[in-house]
Amino acid sequence: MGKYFGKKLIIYIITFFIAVTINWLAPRFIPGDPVTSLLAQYQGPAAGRQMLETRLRTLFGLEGSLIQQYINFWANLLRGDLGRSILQFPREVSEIVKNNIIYDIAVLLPAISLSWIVGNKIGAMAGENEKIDRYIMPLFYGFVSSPYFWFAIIVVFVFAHSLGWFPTARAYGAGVRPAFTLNFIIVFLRHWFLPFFTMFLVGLGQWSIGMRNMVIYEIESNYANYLRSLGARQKLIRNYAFRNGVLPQVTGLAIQLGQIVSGAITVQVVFDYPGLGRLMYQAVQQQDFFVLQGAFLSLILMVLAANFLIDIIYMFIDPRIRLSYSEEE
Amino acid sequence: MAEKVLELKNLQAYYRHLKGDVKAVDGIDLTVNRGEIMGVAGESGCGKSTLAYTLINAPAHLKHMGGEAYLNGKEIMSMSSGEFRKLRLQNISLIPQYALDAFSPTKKIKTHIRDLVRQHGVSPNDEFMEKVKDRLKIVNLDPSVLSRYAMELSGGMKQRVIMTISSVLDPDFLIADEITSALDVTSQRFVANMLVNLRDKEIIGSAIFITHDLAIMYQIASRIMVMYAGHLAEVGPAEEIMHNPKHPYTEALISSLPRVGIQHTDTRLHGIEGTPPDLTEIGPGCRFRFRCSYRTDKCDETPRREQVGERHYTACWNYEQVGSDSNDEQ
Amino acid sequence: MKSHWKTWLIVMLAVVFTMTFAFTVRADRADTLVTTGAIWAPPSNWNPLYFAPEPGTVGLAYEPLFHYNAIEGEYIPWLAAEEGAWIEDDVFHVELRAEPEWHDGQTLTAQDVVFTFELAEEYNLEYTYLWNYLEEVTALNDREVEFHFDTPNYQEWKQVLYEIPIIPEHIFSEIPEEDLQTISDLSEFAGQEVVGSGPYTYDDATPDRMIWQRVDNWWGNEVHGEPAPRFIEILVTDANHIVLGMVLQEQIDLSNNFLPGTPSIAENPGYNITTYYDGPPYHVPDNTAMLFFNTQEKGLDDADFRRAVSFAINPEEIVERAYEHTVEKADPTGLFGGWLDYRSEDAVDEYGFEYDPDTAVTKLEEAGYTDTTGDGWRNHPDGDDLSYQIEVPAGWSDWEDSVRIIAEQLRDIGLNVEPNFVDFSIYEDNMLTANFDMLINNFTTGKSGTPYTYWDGVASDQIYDEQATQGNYGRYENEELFEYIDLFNRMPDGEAAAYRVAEDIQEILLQDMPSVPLWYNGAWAVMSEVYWTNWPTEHNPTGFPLSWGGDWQLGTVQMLLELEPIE
Amino acid sequence: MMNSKPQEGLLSVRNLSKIFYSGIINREKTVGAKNVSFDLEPGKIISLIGESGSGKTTVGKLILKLLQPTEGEIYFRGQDITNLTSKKEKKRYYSKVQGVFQDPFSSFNSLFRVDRIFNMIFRIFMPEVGKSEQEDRILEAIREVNLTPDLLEKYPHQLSGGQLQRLLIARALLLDVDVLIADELISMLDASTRMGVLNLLLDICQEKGMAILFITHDLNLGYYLSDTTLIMYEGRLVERGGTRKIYENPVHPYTKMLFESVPGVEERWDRDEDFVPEEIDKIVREFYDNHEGQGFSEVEEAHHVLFSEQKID
Repeated sequence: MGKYFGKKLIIYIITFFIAVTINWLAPRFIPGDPVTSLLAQYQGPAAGRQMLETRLRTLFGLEGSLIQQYINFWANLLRGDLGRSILQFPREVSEIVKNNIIYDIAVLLPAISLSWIVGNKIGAMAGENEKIDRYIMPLFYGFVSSPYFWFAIIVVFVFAHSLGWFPTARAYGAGVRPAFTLNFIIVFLRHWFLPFFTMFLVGLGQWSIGMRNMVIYEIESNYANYLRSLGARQKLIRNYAFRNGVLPQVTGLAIQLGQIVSGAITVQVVFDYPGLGRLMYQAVQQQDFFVLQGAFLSLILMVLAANFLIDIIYMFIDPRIRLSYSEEE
Repeated sequence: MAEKVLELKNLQAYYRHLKGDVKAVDGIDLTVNRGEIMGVAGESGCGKSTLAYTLINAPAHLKHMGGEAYLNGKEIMSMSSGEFRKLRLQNISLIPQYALDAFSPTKKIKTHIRDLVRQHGVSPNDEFMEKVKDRLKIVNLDPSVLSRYAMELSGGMKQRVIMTISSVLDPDFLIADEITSALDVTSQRFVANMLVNLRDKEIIGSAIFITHDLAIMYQIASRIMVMYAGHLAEVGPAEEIMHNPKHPYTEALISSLPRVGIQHTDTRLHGIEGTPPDLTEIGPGCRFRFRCSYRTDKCDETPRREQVGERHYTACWNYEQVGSDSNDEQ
Repeated sequence: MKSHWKTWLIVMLAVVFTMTFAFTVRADRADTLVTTGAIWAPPSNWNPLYFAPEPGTVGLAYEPLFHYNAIEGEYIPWLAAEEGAWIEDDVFHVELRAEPEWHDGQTLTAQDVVFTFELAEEYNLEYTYLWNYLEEVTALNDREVEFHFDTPNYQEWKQVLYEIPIIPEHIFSEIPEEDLQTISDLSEFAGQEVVGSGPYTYDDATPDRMIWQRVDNWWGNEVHGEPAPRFIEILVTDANHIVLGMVLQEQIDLSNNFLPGTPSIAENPGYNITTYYDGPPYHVPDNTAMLFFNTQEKGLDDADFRRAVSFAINPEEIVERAYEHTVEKADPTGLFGGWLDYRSEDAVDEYGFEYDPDTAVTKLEEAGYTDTTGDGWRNHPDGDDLSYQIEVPAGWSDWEDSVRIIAEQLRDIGLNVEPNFVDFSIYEDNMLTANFDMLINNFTTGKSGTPYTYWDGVASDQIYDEQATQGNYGRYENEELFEYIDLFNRMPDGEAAAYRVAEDIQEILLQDMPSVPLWYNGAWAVMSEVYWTNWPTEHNPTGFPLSWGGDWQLGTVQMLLELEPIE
Repeated sequence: MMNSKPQEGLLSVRNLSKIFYSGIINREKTVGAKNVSFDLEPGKIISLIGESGSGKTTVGKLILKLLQPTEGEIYFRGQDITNLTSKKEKKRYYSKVQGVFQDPFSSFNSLFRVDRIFNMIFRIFMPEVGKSEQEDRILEAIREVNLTPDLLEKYPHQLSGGQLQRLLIARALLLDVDVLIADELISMLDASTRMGVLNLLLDICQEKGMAILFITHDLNLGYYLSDTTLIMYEGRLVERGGTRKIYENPVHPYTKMLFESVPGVEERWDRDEDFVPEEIDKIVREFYDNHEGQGFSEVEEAHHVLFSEQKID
């Protein structure tokens, strides 16, 4: 088992290294100099401008040769220093990212896990129950095939504008301060609900469709036939099928994470909800390379970490993986 | 009088397709007595596996079209699925041909066993599990396989576990469907012997052993039924079928078998020309007549079942000629 | 046991739903003023010396000597006790009020004023350029300051008086030079330690908003009055449509975003929305949107061509189609508000332009821009193909619409002109480096206390560097005009000579047309009557409803003093 | 037979070994084949018998250059072809040495009509042959394998396994190959049809001098077909010799056990005998221990037996 971890870890480290390097490289090959564009707002004298520019270059880590910058970048990164924002100068990117990531966790974690659990359950039911399959699944296909953006706008229109049940945007309303009070929690939940709900519904569609197909496949499989031949009730077969159908869904979760995250960006933008997604969107729009870099890096880290976690979980739920590694020892 | 465990009377089961019915099992009569291992032989598409499906796990498009099947005297074709479910494993059981993937990959062997017997109201208590362990010893398996997953077992081991599970509630009738075809020569012998052992130890009452490999069948079957294109060609004691066949198809089949002692330089063996008929558009008449060297005009009528020996029947108009010139064949 | 999670899930969902529905809490925000449109990125910097501090840093936290009401065009002595006076041609005298004190309780003295200006003499700050003509700043005593000049720039000085906040010497003298403008240690400024003198101080900032908190014992309470909102919450917004949604949900008190559809909300009483004017253009002008020509390019370097273009554009159509009448077309001089005092009727009569495509065509024909190749498009007089692009930032939908209309109109008279939408950063880069044909911009034409800023913005002489950051993006070069503008700067208000110079400037601009004033971009302000009332309007001109950075001392603090909560 | 120099035979295999490595970090060794040697003469059939995992398929793949041997050499008509690399050389080799496999369906692309594999032969190996001659030769080959030309226009799923295998043999005929590697050639076929295919092959061998390496697990079949028999166990060649000699006088315990397991149609197994296949490992080890140092040696003329285990390096 240690071997399994070791192997996975090495793969993840390599992936991380490559991703970070590309991430570092990309802004440096985009035309335009961040310091110059930042200083475009500066109205002062040339000497002051010169001084500011030197100072900013140091702060942004844009001094020296590219190789030197790259080495510095890694050195800083390992210290947890992601540099400074251009637009929100002099804020540190790590702080900005930290402030946003909480919201990602607040929306994505429940949306992904709940949609996964409920979706799998509904999918398993649909795989077996023709009525559910016929009436609910088309709706889910609709959820899945509509782009996040479009879907989010419809959700806003219906639940916020037309029905007025929920606020249209942001993490909490104007005039409200984050505090551990019932009032704030309610306000927060009301704002949280629609972004969560959008992510949840799309995910629900995705997972239930996947599970439905898996269950149909599993229920027709040989072991199910064998159980049936020997007089197992449908319920037992369903349990077995579900247990096996879940495995690809777990792998699917790892594969889909990237896509889910990109969906989250759209949803955050539509709902003007804080999070890495909106942060990146703003950073792209305003050419805040360092925030973009930091946010992207955190995303990579999160996705890699989640993947790693899923790999570990997978090892526990799929005996085939566990065994193929324990035999070697 | 021997106890009849299974009796088929003019059993018909067709696959229903849009293009028409495939008459895969078309009027089979058969009696299997307690203690017998009935071999069912024939080439692919002859209906031998369909016969098994009809009896125990018919897929949705395989429909019972007529005739009866009695298990311990009870008609099972007209039974509700709930009623029949109770007979499974306890009275009628199956060793499927897909033994290699008959286990869920995520459940231990013992989980399969426990879950299955619970479905029949048997509590998988320690006592029961001890019995299972004893049964495993019969098939030369260590009880530790119970705590393993299917992937940890070799093909032969899986086959033997399946044999144990399928017979765990001592069924009266066991269907063994191509259980040796995926195995190596040495395992084949072991598994085939095991089936006989189960019968000898009266763990199973009787069995049908379905295979396309006549040589193996001959090793263990007490009686052999040869099927051709959904029809019964010949049924009788194993020795008689192998050494004194009374149906042209049986005869041709046996004479085409290579065997140690015959080299091509000495004797050329021959196959059967042509291919089996399409079972969707088949009319009356002997279904083998298109490939038969004994064919006469009479063969356009469906042949009657003729008794040619003790519990030996053939369905051929010209059975009397068969065998007399069989030596010429070789 | 197996269905445990089901129960959990149902309980959780039930809790969420009951909480969100059963308690339809309305935020307790009666004492908070919520504004949008001022911050477009998470707030980060409250250093008044930084070149882009968060809105309110100047005006709410740090105070200049004077406020300036841009609508009325009048100066309000703020820290100063009375209007400053030129006691000599080159000496400006200010007397401070007795009351001002810093948030930490120290008295704000004349020495702080001296420090504020001398800091820029010692170090390179944004207003260091003042020392090009400032000679000395002296404190006569605790309350009186004298500014001594070599050659006083009377006009520019008017802007300095309300733009430069006075900073506390006892705090800023501690900050090392290299950090003065950049401050690497945020907590010194972002924390409670914003020590200003104004009615508000830093309270809190999250990525999506920043909050100013009222200073209850503000020195100005007795002098200027007490502002009503206890908190001012400036929301970060990056999309106008989201703001519109929030306005409709009654979450915002003052939106300074450009909101399409403003007329229909403003005129529907159901929304409880007020605008400065009851009808078009609804908003007060804030700046002049200009069409800049790159005068270094063939064709665009020809004043006749540029003038012809000015006749071919119909701003009324832009006002109608792109802005739903929420803006007004610009005067040919581009001046508005208090600047109009210097508007020259004669210059406009003689050289002014108006939409008249026939005149435009005549002028083009006269100048030799005819279709010599027969492809339907006019050519340069030497026969070369003529084609231009008008650039605006992609996504600025009102400007995008505007240049589409302009391009249409120019194409109608045979000029091959295409709109071009590029990312803002590219737009900005192109603009500063004169890498464009034509573009629309308004960065240097904002309202101010003197038309000098406008003229300096459209015809700045700072055009010889790689980047031209002071305006005149088309790098129009006219030494005579530069002289006049400089001359105007050195003239005090009220002198007849100043009017003559102003007239000369306007004549040259109208004749040479380095840029075309198109319309007055509004000080977009949509005010909600749900929580607050007594907003400044044309009927109640008590201030200026604009929360943008740099505008708080131009009438917005006045607005705060007059606001009344709705019970 | 092994005395003949490899330069003289049609196809000679000498000490052929293949070790498989798996895993990126920890390399696991698996013996695919170890020290396999034999000669294949024109018109002769060698049956290579073993159970799954014995390495018989590996040997076939090595000869077909689908795998590169770890050690040993392969000679074809006296030429060492072990390290063929150039495309041209390989093409020439494949025009004389071809394989037919267990699952005939996998040799056909289900999207194309079956005649495509014939057209490909001409495109790859004989581009110089004209269109009409191509057709004539294809039809001739089809007739030789007892098929009708209309099959060429069908898709693989429309044909039976026997028909597809005949088509594959027809392909080998077209190429006029010298050596055919037949891996479990007929195990997919029914008893009534397999003889047709086999007899066809036998005729070709006799008429054209084609040699066949017949890889199978079916001992009855091996006896019927081959002149020489090779028995493989755990990647090693454990017994090699004339077919009759081996069948009548098996020496290696594994060979013995194999023969005991063969179901005959003349007599039944002795059912009292305690037959446990798992024990074969132990028996073989004991056998090796008792014969330490004797290696692969001749027990009678042209009959070799492996007496000691060859360790993997």
